[in-house]
Amino acid sequence: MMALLKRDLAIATRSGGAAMLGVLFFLAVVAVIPFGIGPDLNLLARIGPAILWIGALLASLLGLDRLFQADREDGSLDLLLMQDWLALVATVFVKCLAHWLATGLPLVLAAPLLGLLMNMSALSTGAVMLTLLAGTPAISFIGAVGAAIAVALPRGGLLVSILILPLAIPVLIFGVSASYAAVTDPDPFWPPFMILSAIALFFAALGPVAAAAALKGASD
Amino acid sequence: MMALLKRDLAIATRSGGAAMLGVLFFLAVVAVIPFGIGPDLNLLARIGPAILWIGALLASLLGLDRLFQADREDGSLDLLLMQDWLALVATVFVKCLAHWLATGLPLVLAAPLLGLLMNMSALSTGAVMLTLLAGTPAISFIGAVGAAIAVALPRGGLLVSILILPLAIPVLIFGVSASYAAVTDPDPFWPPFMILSAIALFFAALGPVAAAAALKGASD
Amino acid sequence: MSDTTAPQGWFTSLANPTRFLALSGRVLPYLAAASAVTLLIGLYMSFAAPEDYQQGITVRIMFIHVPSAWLAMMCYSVMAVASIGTLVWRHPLADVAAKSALPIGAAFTFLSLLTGSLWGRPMWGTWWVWDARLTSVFVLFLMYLGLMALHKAMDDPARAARPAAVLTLVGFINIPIIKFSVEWWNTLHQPASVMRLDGPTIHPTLLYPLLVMAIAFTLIFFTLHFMAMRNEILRRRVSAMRRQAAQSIGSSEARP
Amino acid sequence: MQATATKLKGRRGDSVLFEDVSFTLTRGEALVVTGPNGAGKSTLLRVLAGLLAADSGRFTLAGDDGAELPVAEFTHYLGHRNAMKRELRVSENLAFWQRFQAPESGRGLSIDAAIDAVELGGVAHLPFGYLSAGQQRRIALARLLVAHRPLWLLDEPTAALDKRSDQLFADLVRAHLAEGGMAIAATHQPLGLDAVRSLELSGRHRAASASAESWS
Amino acid sequence: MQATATKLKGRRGDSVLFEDVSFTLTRGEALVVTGPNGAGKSTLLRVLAGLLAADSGRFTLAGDDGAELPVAEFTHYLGHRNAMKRELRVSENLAFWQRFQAPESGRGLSIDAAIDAVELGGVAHLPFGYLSAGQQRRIALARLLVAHRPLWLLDEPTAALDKRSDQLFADLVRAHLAEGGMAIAATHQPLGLDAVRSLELSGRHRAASASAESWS
Ligand code: HEM
Ligand SMILES: Nc1ncnc2c1ncn2[C@@H]1O[C@H](COP(=O)(O)OP(=O)(O)OP(=O)(O)O)[C@@H](O)[C@H]1O
Ligand SMILES: Nc1ncnc2c1ncn2[C@@H]1O[C@H](COP(=O)(O)OP(=O)(O)OP(=O)(O)O)[C@@H](O)[C@H]1O
Ligand SMILES: [Mg+2]
Ligand SMILES: [Mg+2]
Repeated sequence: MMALLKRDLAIATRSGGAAMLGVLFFLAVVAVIPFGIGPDLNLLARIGPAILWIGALLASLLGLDRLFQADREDGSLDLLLMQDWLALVATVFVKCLAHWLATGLPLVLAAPLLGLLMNMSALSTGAVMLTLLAGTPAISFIGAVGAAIAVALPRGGLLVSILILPLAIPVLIFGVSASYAAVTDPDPFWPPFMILSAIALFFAALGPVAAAAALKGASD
Repeated sequence: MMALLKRDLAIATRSGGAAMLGVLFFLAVVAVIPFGIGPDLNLLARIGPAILWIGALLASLLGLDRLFQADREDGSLDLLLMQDWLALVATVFVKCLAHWLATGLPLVLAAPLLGLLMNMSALSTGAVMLTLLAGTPAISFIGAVGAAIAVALPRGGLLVSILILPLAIPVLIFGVSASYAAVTDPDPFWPPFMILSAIALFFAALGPVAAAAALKGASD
Repeated sequence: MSDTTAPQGWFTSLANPTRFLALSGRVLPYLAAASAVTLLIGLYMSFAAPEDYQQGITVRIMFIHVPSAWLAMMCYSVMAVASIGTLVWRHPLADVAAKSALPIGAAFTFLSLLTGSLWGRPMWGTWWVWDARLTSVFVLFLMYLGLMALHKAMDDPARAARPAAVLTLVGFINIPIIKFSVEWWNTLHQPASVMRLDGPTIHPTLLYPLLVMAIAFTLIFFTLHFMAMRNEILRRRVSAMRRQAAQSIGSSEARP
Repeated sequence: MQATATKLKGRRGDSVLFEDVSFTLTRGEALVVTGPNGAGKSTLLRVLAGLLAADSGRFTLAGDDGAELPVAEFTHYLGHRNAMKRELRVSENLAFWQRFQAPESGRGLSIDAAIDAVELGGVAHLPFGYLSAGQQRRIALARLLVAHRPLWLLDEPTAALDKRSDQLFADLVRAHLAEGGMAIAATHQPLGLDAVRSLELSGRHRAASASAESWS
Repeated sequence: MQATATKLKGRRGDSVLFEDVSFTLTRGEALVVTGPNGAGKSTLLRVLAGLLAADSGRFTLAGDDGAELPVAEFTHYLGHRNAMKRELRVSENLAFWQRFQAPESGRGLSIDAAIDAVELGGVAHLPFGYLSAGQQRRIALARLLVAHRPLWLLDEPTAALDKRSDQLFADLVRAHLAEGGMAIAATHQPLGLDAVRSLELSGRHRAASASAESWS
């Protein structure tokens, strides 16, 4: 399994930076919002966490469809599927992990910079980083289900996003509300953050199983 | 050339309807936003144009990498390249056109519905539609350059987006600012819109030539 | 590598496509007639009903809005049951049922969104708000369309069946959210006034036409669903026969 | 060790490609599957590998002590595609599959030895995408050597190979059989093996007729 | 009509694959390129098709009146891959290439006739992706028939074909030559053609040495 993680990371870094793309898109999203809002710094600071979260969610969608498709096209997927059930689930889990390390983690690391652009306070930025750290893995894990369903489709990109966006809504809701709770006083930060973490754990357990089932079913 | 247009459109509609997927994706993105921002209708109306533009940009990006890569993988690209220079440029132009007809145009047509959901005024919606109509072709044409450069790279998908995002950002910015200028009073609508149109025309002329050159160079 | 022969039994024989075609062919005319008659009665009663003292004539939108909202949810439930059939019994008819219910459900959902929106304009002063009920119905609509896109994207119906069933079941969580959103969250939308444990709180002059319309919509749903299932079965048969014919020509001519 | 297929039936869409395919293979034996284009050779191999569900029938692998073994873990499948990443070096590709497919059992050649065995010494550090069609196929064959598995399922293994490599391939399979392995290959070309069993698929397909069969 | 290669030199990375490749082909003649894996056969064909630039040397096509013709427009190239869309029907695929590759010249078979010529009558309305590997290759051959072009460049044309189809292929090429066409094929298997010229690439590569050569 470590071998798989190493291979996927090597491919991601070798051929043109998945990480960089996510961050760039993230930047682009965050950069155009001020055009809509106008230069009202207070408002920007207020909606900052929400924008960061939406940007991160959308940025994670890029390239998600290739998660299994690349392996299918060169025939690797067949060999990955020739494993018993538990090993297959573990394989999917590791692939999700590699995907998150290559695309999700850079988003988390880029968040402070964007927080600066949005005029957010240090506390608020920290809260967003923490929630992104807990929430983006969940997106990778749900994404795996969509990617597995669409593995056979040549133009899966959009379909994957459509299928998983509704499922990602709870992650978004609790991620944003935890970020807000950290800065607005009466609301406590931990309850929504715990729920977010619980959702992430839930998807980390469920996603690989569902994706493995879908992959088994799609083999032809 | 008509044959090529017909073929590309047939593929787009046949395999899971790229058009319908684009619109659906657009809907999904818009549906997700209120979960992040909160259901504040005024705020939604204010950031509406920006969201619509971001959604349209993302919808065009997802799947753009396949513009030439699908042809390369099945060997069609070799045959398309066996033409003289002018015919090749025309071929690329037609492929961009087919891409825009299949993915960009439906987005423009869906914009009013989404404007309604975002509580945007009729004027604002109309402005977004007009700017999208001028701006989305530009994205297809720039995209072609990125897609051509990345055609030889196995994981071109992400790279395409990285290459074209910086080029697409001016389109995004002028599109969004023209949309806002239409509704906020002191700012005039036409200057940014004219710049947007000029960018679109420029890319329509330059894109196919650059993409054809890149394709010739990448052949191996 | 396991034995995947379908369990033989009364259930299997009942759900046999050929038998289904025969049976539904006999039932359909009656069903269609019944839906037409109920719909006419319902429409008559709706227009005969008195205007609401608060809402005026717009209250009549209710007679379309509420039944279509109910049907939108019921249709998804039918699909969820059919999906269990696909996953557990692997019966082809279950997949046919789920797939052919999709566009009908999407249509009812759209109707309920549309009428709700038309009603919201005079009542709330806006076409659309992002409250919990409206948003969850919108998500339902998106899920219908997403599933339709999934079916359309897979050229082979057999390959779409299982992923679509998994997805349908995952999305079923949305149905209780729609139903109870008005109680769990503070929304603009009406709380339930008909389907409540303590009995309906709505005035009978409005209640009876509503119920008749609901019955009419249900009958219409089943009529359409049966027709769509028959079409889907026939469509699959035609494509099967064409492919079959092609392959036999291809291989027999090539190898005398 | 013994591989047994009992009354396998395979279907694509609505046509039954083969029915009643039964055979038994023991250590040192090879089976060659032949038949015209579209007969269902590739489909049969995928069914044997467990990548497609058989419509009915079973394929099992039994150890020397008679205990049933999981097919997927004792089988190498080599399909039309090579299962190698174009952007990784040849050695990285092979190292990955070695670690992935044979985590602990020490058997199997080292990467360099396997590359030498397919007579491509020197390409180890090239990205896989730089190799010619035949060289790529030979590296794909080298994968079977780096991790030892007793049963080889080979789909047109010699496609794109030159004559010398055909010979090389035959030698590799012979060595594998001599060591007590088994092989099942689908092919249109004589593989240069002697004393192999053969299975011919006719290419005449039957429509799946019984109604329940039709769209499951 | 005459095809002439003069002192072609082809390079991949830093090794020179072939040098001084010269030949002349006239109507009715065929050339078979052979050589071990990695010798540069595919590279040579791509150079001839104009898909890769030759390092030096020229390949030209002259009409019957001696005027030079654009190679790309008078040549069919059939590579390893089939240039067909999996999601389109066989007939749509062929119709597209017919319109694209032979816009006005009336020559070339109709779609149905071409499909019949490769003995796959009846598959016209199936999506291309449904066909087996060999059937797909035969449809790719049918493309050469729907639009008439005098020179055929074929890279391992019989890969994945069964024996009967090999024969069929030989007949098609023979008919093309008899009509005054020309063909250049790279292959490992005997093509069943008689009286063809042949060109053997040795597979011994020279490092590109002169400094100017190294990174141009
Ligand atoms: C697009 C906007 C709307 C949507 C998506 C929507 C959705 C729904 C749904 C799903 C139900 C069924 C609830 C259940 O069975 O518990 C329902 C019922 C109902 N809706 Fe709407 N609605 C919308 C707008 C409106 C408006 C504007 C009104 C009137 C002010 C309204 C009045 C009602 C009433 C009276 C019921 C019946 C509640 C009951 O008796 O259970 N709706 N709506
Ligand atoms: N993914 C698929 N979906 C539907 N039908 C398929 C699929 N793949 C193959 N078929 C059909 O199944 C039949 C057998 O295909 P298969 O690939 O097993 O043949 P084969 O014996 O390997 O032929 P070849 O020698 O050409 O490789 C063919 O008629 C083909 O049309
Ligand atoms: N895209 C490429 N980039 C760099 N080098 C390449 C590329 N393609 C092929 N080569 C190298 O060029 C040489 C010749 O390859 P080519 O594909 O022409 O051989 P071939 O004679 O067709 O062999 P085969 O019989 O295996 O198809 C090989 O050594 C290969 O490593
Ligand atoms: Mg095959
Ligand atoms: Mg070659």
